[in-house]
Amino acid sequence: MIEKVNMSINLGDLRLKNPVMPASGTFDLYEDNHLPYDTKILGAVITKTIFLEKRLGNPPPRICESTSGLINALGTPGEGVEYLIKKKLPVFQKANQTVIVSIGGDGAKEFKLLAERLDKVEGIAALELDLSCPNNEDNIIIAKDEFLTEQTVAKVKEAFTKPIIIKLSPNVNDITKIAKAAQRGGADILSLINTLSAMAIDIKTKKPVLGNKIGGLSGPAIKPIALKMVWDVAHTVDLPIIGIGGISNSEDAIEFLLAGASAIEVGTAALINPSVMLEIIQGIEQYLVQQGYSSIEEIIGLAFK
Amino acid sequence: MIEKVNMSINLGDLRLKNPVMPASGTFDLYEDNHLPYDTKILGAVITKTIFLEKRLGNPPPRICESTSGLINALGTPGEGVEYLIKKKLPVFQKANQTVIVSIGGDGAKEFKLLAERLDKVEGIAALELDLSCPNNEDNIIIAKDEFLTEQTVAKVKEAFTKPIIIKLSPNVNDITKIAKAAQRGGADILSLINTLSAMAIDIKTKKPVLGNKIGGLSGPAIKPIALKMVWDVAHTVDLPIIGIGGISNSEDAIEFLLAGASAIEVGTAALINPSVMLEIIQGIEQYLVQQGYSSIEEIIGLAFK
Amino acid sequence: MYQVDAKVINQTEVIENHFILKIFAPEIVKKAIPGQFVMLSAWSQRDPLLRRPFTFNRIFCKEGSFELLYKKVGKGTEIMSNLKTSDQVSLLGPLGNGIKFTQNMKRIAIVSRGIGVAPMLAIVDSAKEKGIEVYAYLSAATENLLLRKEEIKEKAKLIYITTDDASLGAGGKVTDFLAQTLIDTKMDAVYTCGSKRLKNHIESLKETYGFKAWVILEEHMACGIGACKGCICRAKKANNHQDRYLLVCKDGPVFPVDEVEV
Amino acid sequence: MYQVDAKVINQTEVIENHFILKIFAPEIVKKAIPGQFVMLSAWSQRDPLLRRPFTFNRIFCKEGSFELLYKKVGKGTEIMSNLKTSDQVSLLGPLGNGIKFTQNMKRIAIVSRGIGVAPMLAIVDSAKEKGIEVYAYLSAATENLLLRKEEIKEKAKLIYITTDDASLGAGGKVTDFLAQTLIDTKMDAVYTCGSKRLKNHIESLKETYGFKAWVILEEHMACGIGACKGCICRAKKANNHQDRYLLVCKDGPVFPVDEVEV
Ligand SMILES: Cc1cc2nc3c(=O)[nH]c(=O)nc-3n(C[C@H](O)[C@H](O)[C@H](O)COP(=O)(O)OP(=O)(O)OC[C@H]3O[C@@H](n4cnc5c(N)ncnc54)[C@H](O)[C@@H]3O)c2cc1C
Ligand SMILES: Cc1cc2nc3c(=O)[nH]c(=O)nc-3n(C[C@H](O)[C@H](O)[C@H](O)COP(=O)(O)OP(=O)(O)OC[C@H]3O[C@@H](n4cnc5c(N)ncnc54)[C@H](O)[C@@H]3O)c2cc1C
Ligand SMILES: Cc1cc2nc3c(=O)[nH]c(=O)nc-3n(C[C@H](O)[C@H](O)[C@H](O)COP(=O)(O)O)c2cc1C
Ligand SMILES: Cc1cc2nc3c(=O)[nH]c(=O)nc-3n(C[C@H](O)[C@H](O)[C@H](O)COP(=O)(O)O)c2cc1C
Ligand code: FES
Ligand code: FES
Repeated sequence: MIEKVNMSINLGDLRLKNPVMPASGTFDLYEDNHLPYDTKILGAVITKTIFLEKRLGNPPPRICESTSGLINALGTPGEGVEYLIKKKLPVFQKANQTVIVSIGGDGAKEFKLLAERLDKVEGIAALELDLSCPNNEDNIIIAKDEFLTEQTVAKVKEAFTKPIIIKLSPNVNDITKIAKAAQRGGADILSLINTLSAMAIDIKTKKPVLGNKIGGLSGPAIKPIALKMVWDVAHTVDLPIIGIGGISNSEDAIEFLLAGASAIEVGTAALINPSVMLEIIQGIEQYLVQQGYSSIEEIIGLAFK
Repeated sequence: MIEKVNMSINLGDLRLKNPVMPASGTFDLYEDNHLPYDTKILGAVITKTIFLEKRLGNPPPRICESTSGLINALGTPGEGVEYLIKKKLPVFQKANQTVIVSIGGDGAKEFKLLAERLDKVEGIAALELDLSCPNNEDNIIIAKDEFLTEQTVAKVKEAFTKPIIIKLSPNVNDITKIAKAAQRGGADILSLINTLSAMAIDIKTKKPVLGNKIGGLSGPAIKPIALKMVWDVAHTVDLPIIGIGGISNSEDAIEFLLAGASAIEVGTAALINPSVMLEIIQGIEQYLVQQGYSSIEEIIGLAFK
Repeated sequence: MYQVDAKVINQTEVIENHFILKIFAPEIVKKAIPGQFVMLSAWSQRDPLLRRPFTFNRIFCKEGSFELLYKKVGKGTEIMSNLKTSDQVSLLGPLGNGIKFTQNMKRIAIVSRGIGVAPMLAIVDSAKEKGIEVYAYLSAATENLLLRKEEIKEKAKLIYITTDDASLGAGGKVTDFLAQTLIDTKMDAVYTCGSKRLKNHIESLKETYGFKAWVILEEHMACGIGACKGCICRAKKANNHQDRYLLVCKDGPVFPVDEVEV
Repeated sequence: MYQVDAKVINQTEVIENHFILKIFAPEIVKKAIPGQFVMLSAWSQRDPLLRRPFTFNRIFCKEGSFELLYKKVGKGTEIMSNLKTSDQVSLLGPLGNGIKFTQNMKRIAIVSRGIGVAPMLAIVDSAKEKGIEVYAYLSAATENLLLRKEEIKEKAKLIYITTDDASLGAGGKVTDFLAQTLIDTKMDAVYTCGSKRLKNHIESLKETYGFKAWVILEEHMACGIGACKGCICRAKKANNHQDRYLLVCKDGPVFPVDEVEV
């Protein structure tokens, strides 16, 4: 056993017992299937992005592997918010005391309606706004536009009393501009990055591999890109940051903390190794002890201090 | 031996005997060192991006490895254009009949001066404009701005009589907008992509690994991102495209051709396997034969036809 | 579901590019049901990145071991093909829904093509154990691709075989043989894997003879545990004519033939 | 420069995490000079991505083989440490500039610390061949880290050893022993590797005694052939006070001690 260090962290009003949580859309819970670890150890749990209404999602194939990466074109399928509230939330709330709900929508109005509905629901610690799902070819991507971002965040902020996390897209000129727009809109926390637009072509069929033709790249391949964006945003915007992108072990997680992230989300790596988040929590604790720190807060942003 | 297929391709007025060439900055020639293959077999050779004046480049470390990627922060070191003309060009011209010179500069004016100077030099088949080198933190990146791109391209076009290739940066909202700007400016050919902004942090020193702190990501990791951008540009702009990004074997190269590229450049993969371009040329030939095509042109853009 | 590092007992290349890999994993075996699968990784670096899914070809409860029967088709199976005795692999499993024999079942049929035989031997073994009669209908391109033929023959009441080149068996469609049998023999359940054509034939025979029929599906998988929603197949349109997708890893991989489109 | 797939003759772990890897590569060996290096890959997937650079520790011309002496420090050397006889590795080499003995050389010294001894044995071998006397000055943290001590002792006229824990030798600085020797013994050339401190001491001794002195440098490398411009070291400011960088792979890895800063 290793000595205890203080792993708890405050993202504004969102208090987490440790900085490690799953990334939206790469984590789900069912009554029957138990993961090979106790989900109570996680800093929080996050639902797949939910829309107001039921969504079918994209036709198969929805995923394909690239070199050290995963390309997905899910199209955010889902049963809609009412189903989430009735069926999924109870399972998530049983699994962890801190439940974050990820919401999506076409346009600010839909986001606001969702926020209003969820504001009435008990046991939601925060919302994460997926402004950046790059999978649906026709979807306008709010996260690429400063005005739309500010407007959407503002509308949600009016409607929802607890903290809101704004998830940023990497497919932009300058992510710090969008981050500032989110801050103007009233963002409490920023999370980045979502997937990078990507695709694969099957040289036998001579057609795109994915049913949706284009998708989003995640996994170890994108980690250096995500880290740079977290670094940039941490330098320019004074909001707590959740780092996301290719994090596959505690070393990766620590890089993001040193770059200025106060917490991290794990996506693709947890699809491959379901107990990776447990390993990351333990690895961070060990690192803090070895390096002689007594709390996680001490290392946040150290790389540019 | 395999049957002969027509591997030659015209990029506007730039005729290549095959579509495979090195990527700028990842290939160099010296009198003494001979590569493990005959560089005459290449479609063309390309110099490292040259500036008007001598440039020291960034302090070490300049490179570090990421998962299936390479992060570099070279800062485009070089001896300046006169040295290039006197010392390097002759070596390149001996190595291949088609020599492309990559030029860089801070602002349109410098680009124009370079173009004027090089227009007077014999035996340069085309210029590649590196508008996108993301390594120098302070550098304004022309390739991120439609106006600057159009203006710079126009100035070079006035000054240089042979074809000009505009190399695009992936670190943008919408690469097709920049591609159109380049076309308005008078681009003959587009090449994409350059590296993606990225970084790594050493968790022992708790500082960025690279001397320049931030760098650019290349290699297999970025291939799905590059392919998607080539696909997008091929759909929107009616100019020949040179596909670049993570191409490591003939299958990768063929994906780019199917996505709409008329030729490809190989960077990082050739650093690791110097003879990879020979393997790619042979692999494409075999593919064409197996698939019953008689010329490379037949497969360009097939994935969206 | 367990996540374990398991030791390779042995591996043999049965015919070119086709391997039987035997693995010792008692926890997983204790819960394993024919038709279920494991997500396997035999690589510690990130290329390849994802685990690979493989169905139980044979389950040895007493030994606490199981066998996979797989074909070398790419990166992952290439690496797997080099596995030697006492090498380690990482496993997630058992995953998905296996087959369920009901009390009153007396006779079942298995119908597979090529590598689609992979889940069938496990089904045959467990049917045999429960005293259920098995009729086996196997097809393949050539005789040597009729994998596990002997093991199945040994346990099956009857075995029908066809090869495209008629190198063995009568040639023609295995489902025609099944149709023959059905005229005078009642099947309680039919299981098929490995061919869209077979699945559809069996579906139409089901209309006529009203047996239970199941198909075992494959789809590209990132997680195998219902987390990524990547592994979908299209559900047969219900009366409300609404499009619906099912998760192969979670709702399957064993599906009633008339509930999914392939 | 050659690009070849070469077979591993054998590998031994000399002490914990330190390995001697013997490889058969006649083309490369034919051209190899002590101080030069190879870029090695023992992986066919893309993680790790880059080759790893290793200096010739020993060159066996007649056999057409060479040995590397390396320390396991990360991903690549981890994979290398599992290489077995007749496994294949991919090599680029010989690369860089090796050492050059001039006619009139009678006596040289090698001064290294820890794994920095790697290039030294090859230098000793070739000096011996040419009838040049070798004085060896080896330092390490502990005795067991004095790698290749025996082989060097066997060929050196004199060998001085220190360990930080004084478990062997007198402790103290090897360069002090060198200084001692220099008082009454003329060195034609001194070669050092593995320690910035050693390099600087030798540089100052050079001022006094005016021998030729060379340092063998390491820097992260992507290509090893002068293509990527990644592997730079800072050149000593010349009179014109201009900053200049040199490529370790192309201008080195052997540099005159007073031409580079470390
Ligand atoms: C539930 C299930 C059970 C399976 N059982 C077996 C079995 O017992 N024996 C057997 O030989 N094969 C089986 N397969 C198919 C097997 O998973 C693939 O052949 C294998 O993943 C190929 O990996 P690769 O890296 O060698 O090929 P690659 O083509 O390099 O794989 C690239 C990617 O595509 C995926 N992929 C490729 N082919 C398939 C496929 N047919 N189905 C699903 N994903 C695929 C891989 O998982 C990987 O993510 C099963 C598939 C599923 C879904
Ligand atoms: C010319 C030259 C000769 C060398 N000869 C030897 C030798 O004979 N014996 C020996 O033990 N080591 C030698 N090294 C160092 C050796 O190359 C590194 O220890 C090795 O690359 C580490 O790889 P890794 O994947 O195990 O470590 P990792 O840390 O996982 O490597 C990550 C990246 O950093 C690079 N890297 C890490 N350490 C070094 C280093 N010290 N120098 C250069 N690049 C490094 C790797 O090449 C890789 O690109 C030499 C280096 C150079 C430049
Ligand atoms: C299969 C899959 C589904 C995803 N679905 C969502 C989603 O519904 N909402 C969202 O905000 N992000 C979604 N993402 C993006 C991830 O949350 C995460 O931002 C991205 O994958 C980068 O992290 P990673 O490299 O750790 O996976 C999804 C990613 C994957 C791989
Ligand atoms: C070490 C290194 C140096 C580079 N230097 C240049 C350069 O000088 N000019 C330029 O336009 N691109 C430069 N690039 C970018 C490459 O030309 C190429 O666009 C990028 O690496 C993507 O291709 P790849 O994945 O095949 O390497 C450099 C890339 C690397 C890795
Ligand atoms: S494979 Fe992830 S949901 Fe089925
Ligand atoms: S390693 Fe590429 S130039 Fe030296």
